[in-house]
Amino acid sequence: MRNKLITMQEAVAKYTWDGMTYAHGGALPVGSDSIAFGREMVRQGRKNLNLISNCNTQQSNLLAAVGAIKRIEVGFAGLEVYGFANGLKRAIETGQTIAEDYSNGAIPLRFLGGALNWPFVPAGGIMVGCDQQWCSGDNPDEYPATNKMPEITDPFTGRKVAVFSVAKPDVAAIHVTMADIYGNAIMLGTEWSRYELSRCAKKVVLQADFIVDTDCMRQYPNLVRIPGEVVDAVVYWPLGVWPQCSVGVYDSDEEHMFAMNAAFKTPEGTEEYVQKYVLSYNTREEYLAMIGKEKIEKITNNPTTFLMDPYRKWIKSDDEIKELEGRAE
Amino acid sequence: MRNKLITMQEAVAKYTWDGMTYAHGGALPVGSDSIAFGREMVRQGRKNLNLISNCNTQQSNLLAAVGAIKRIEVGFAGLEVYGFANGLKRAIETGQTIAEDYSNGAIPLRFLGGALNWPFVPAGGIMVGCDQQWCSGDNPDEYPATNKMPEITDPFTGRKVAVFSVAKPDVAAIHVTMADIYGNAIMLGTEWSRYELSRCAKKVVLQADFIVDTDCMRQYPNLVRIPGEVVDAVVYWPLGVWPQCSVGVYDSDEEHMFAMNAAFKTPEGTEEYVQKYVLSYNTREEYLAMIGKEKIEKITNNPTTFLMDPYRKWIKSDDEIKELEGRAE
Amino acid sequence: MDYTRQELMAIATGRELRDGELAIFGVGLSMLAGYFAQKNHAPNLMAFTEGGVFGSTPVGGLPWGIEDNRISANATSFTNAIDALCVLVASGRCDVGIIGAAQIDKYGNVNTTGIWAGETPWQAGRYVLPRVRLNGSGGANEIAIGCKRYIIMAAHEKKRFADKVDYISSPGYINGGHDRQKYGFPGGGPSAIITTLGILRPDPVTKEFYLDAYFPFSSIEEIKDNTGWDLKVSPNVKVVPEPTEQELKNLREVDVTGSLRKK
Amino acid sequence: MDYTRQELMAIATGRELRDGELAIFGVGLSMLAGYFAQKNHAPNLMAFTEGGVFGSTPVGGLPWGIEDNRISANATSFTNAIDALCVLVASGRCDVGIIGAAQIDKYGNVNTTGIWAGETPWQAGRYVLPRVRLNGSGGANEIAIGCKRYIIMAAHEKKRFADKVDYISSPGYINGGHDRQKYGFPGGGPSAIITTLGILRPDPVTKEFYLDAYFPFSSIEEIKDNTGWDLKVSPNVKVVPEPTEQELKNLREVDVTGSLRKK
Repeated sequence: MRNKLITMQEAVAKYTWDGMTYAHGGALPVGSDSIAFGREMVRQGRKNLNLISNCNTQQSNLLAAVGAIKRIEVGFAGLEVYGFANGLKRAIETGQTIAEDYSNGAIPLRFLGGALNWPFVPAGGIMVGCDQQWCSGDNPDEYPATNKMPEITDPFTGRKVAVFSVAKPDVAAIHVTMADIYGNAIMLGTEWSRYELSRCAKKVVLQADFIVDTDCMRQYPNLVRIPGEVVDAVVYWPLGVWPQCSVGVYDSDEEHMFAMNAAFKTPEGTEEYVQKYVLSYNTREEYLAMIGKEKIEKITNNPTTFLMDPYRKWIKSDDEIKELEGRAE
Repeated sequence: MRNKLITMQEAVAKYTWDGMTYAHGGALPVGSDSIAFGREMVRQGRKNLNLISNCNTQQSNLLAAVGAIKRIEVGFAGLEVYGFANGLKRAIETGQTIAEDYSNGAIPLRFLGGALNWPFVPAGGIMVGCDQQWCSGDNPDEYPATNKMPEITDPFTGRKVAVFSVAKPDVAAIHVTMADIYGNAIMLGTEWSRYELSRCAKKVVLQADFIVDTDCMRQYPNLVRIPGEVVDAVVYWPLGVWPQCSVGVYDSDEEHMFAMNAAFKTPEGTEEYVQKYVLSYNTREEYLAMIGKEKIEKITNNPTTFLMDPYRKWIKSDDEIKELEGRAE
Repeated sequence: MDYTRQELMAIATGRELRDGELAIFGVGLSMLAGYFAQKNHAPNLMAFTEGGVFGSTPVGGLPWGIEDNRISANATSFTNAIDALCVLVASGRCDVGIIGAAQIDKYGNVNTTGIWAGETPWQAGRYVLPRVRLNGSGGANEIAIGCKRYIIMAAHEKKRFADKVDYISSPGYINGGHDRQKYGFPGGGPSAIITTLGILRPDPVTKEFYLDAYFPFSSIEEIKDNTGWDLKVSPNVKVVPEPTEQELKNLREVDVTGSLRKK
Repeated sequence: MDYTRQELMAIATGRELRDGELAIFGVGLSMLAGYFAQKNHAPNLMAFTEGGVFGSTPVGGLPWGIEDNRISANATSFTNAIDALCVLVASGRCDVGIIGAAQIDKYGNVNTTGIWAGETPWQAGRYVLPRVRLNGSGGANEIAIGCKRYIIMAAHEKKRFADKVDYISSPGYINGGHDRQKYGFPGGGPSAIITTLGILRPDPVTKEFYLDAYFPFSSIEEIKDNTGWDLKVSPNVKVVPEPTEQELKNLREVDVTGSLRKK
């Protein structure tokens, strides 16, 4: 298998484009997501995105805040206990972003259906009889909407049942805790829908907290839920989920979570945030300096760090990684 | 959560009955399967079983050889490089067992559909246009059969697509490498369809090579693909997959694989096998003595044993297990 | 005794949960209520989150989300969203769930998607933009269609308790009666709405929610005044028992950061 | 040179695989052929089994099954059957697969389910019991419908090469022509049948298999005599090149136990 380790800049340049259907993963609103990848998309000025978010995170909140999202399919648009996602909320309320609402179970089922190359996926009752079935952002003039969740007849019982369309994003950027240079990856914490996403997307880019030796995968093959066989590129970006948390590695930065979201209330606040926290760094070192040593110490000292212990011996150093990045095939 | 550790005798007495729909799991024909559980079913004289086998193993081969299977839904009926499964082959050829053929992908999809409580599961082209679609063991007079894989119209494209019925066995007996007393379980090696099976069966019994402390699960929660929440009982039975292999623990007993299968060619051979290898032991100690010390040394010394290394410190001793078995809630 | 409305709401919700049940909690208040029950009277409650975090209890206070480190530190299993929401919940397998609501109606239908200024989609016959966009259903829809029963927690305010919600994000009894059967939902529907003022329960036949009990510091009148439909009152209406000392102690041990103590 | 028919069959099959492809092998002969290719000329072939065993190579000889310890000792990932067979193969994503056949017909349809004495189901119009019950399709059906192309390996005997198979377990081109499109299969169908005597390939239009090449020790006549239909012969029919020393060395390093050397 080939070495797929490339830089963040290269990955975003190669695997994203204006108007694409992009999906991020993504463990619920405040957990593991490829947020650094989203920052780089803003740096490279991507726009007109058709986004698939199982849940909103600070990534989609940022992309919406800067006006890069034309349309979003989403299961949950908030930030849990942190409140509404102001960037996304504003984009939807102003009509800049068309929202097509699904539930948190519906989106991963649609990923699963895409992964299986099915023509549709049974809803199993999800969203049935609700405005989520009847309101379509794509077809606002039709109420109740008939094509968002069309009904078919179950051939075994004759009963009517609703189905979903399947999802096949152009590219998924998925956060994982550890990856090797071939794209074999281990997630700690809930997978959420990252397994399904890694199989339904046409191209898959991993954003990893750590690059590990493949020996780690050979010791723990059952943990490798995303094998390199389905991965196109691997990016190393430490603390790449910040200000959200990566189970086993770092905690949420509560202060920045609130500040970031507060900034997105207005275009001005967003512009200021982007200047300060998106355009202000070029390298991983500068990114970490931006977060700050004290903050990093605080969030990396958390009650889940023991979960990383079995794997530490295989972690590659920054110097090794730099060399490997230069030798991607 | 309650202590679910009970003896093999209790588990089979409580969770199996004549005429039931039973599913075993099950990593392909010669890998991890709850074979000791099947031996105990023979010991307790179960019959008229409606079996769901993603693949035949020596368990279904044994149950078929003794005439306990009335009907089988199966994806692969052989023993891979060991050849035809003589017990099952004989039972089907004589008409004692009705075979309803599926493919190896179709059975786990039907488990998944059962787990999701769907009315049907899309076939995605599997078995379409083949005699597996058109020949139904349940409905032999109808050719081509119309109800095994009925066709519906995809509402998004108008194309005809075939679907499967879903599977919801009464009980699944599933082999796992490690379980705690609450039923949290870790599998090493391919899951095959054990994840789906653990979610679609009405009752789930685990057969484990090792009982481990729950601390093991808290260190490796991402490995616990079967949480205790879906498990009804846990049985400790060392070398319980013998003569097949359990990845990380023991290899196949090639000699016994051939001898066992040869015995099943005839009712007489089967009777002799049952006397010698099914009815001849009562305790785990007697079972291990039957396999023999030399053989055990040979099969436990294999190239996968390093896969168990991270977990050994949590393994409970036989004495601890005996005490815990007496305290099941 | 010194406790807040939110604390009694959480305790009253926790009292609805029974030992040994399989339960799913949403984030925030509902999670505190659930883990309070586990700590207080239901030690064998099997709790999981919609992310498939099993066997854990919060560490260091109210989790910021249902997958953050405070809830991931001592889990026995991590699976995924389809496993938790679809296989265990939407399938009809989970005993009980707890969800929140921004707006709720007399049949227990929940709106967490948007508040419309003028005409709602069902009034306008088209999907106009909401004045206030809310979060969407998240996993509450799966809980609402699939759990054998579920409990809704909401602040009791007139604008939230509507005759008919602007948008059904998660179904209660839709238009009442046997409507759930019509849609084939495997779950039984909402068994209680627990508010900052009291407890509402569904009529067994019509499925319209009536007042079953009010909090010691509340009254039937206050509740009727804060409800947007003509709320029926049970002939056997009760006062919800005050929290015991033990209950308060257990709740506050779960609510380490005191998020419910802010009145 | 000293080699067996089975060895040349394995080598000829391996030659069909290209570096960098995503490939799935069945058990036995097809697995040896696949891993031979990886060792010989396709080091970046990404191989997995239908159990979802990724990144491994056999240790200690031919695995007894596609999940046994000989193939599980050095895997980089273990997933599951749905992942391997449905998500990666039946979906149309996998480049190439290799399957075996007990019986095969001129359109490349494969029977691994049963041999009938008298009337087959399609002749009788009912599903009568077979005289000899075989193993069923296993994962070969998924490979047949989904792989971009696949290769069939079979011992070249008249009873196995039938005008029409008794039972289609895994589809080739069904009745030829555009039949696969009619059924909507995502995969392209069988690209070659590699036998103990030579190589058959499908006509681009009719999809009937013709003789493309024969082994050095075989002949067109021997092959026609051992084929149950009137086998067409390519005007450019070739002789399959003998195994090179390197190929034989690599094959035998995969086939540690020498299972293919038994003539």
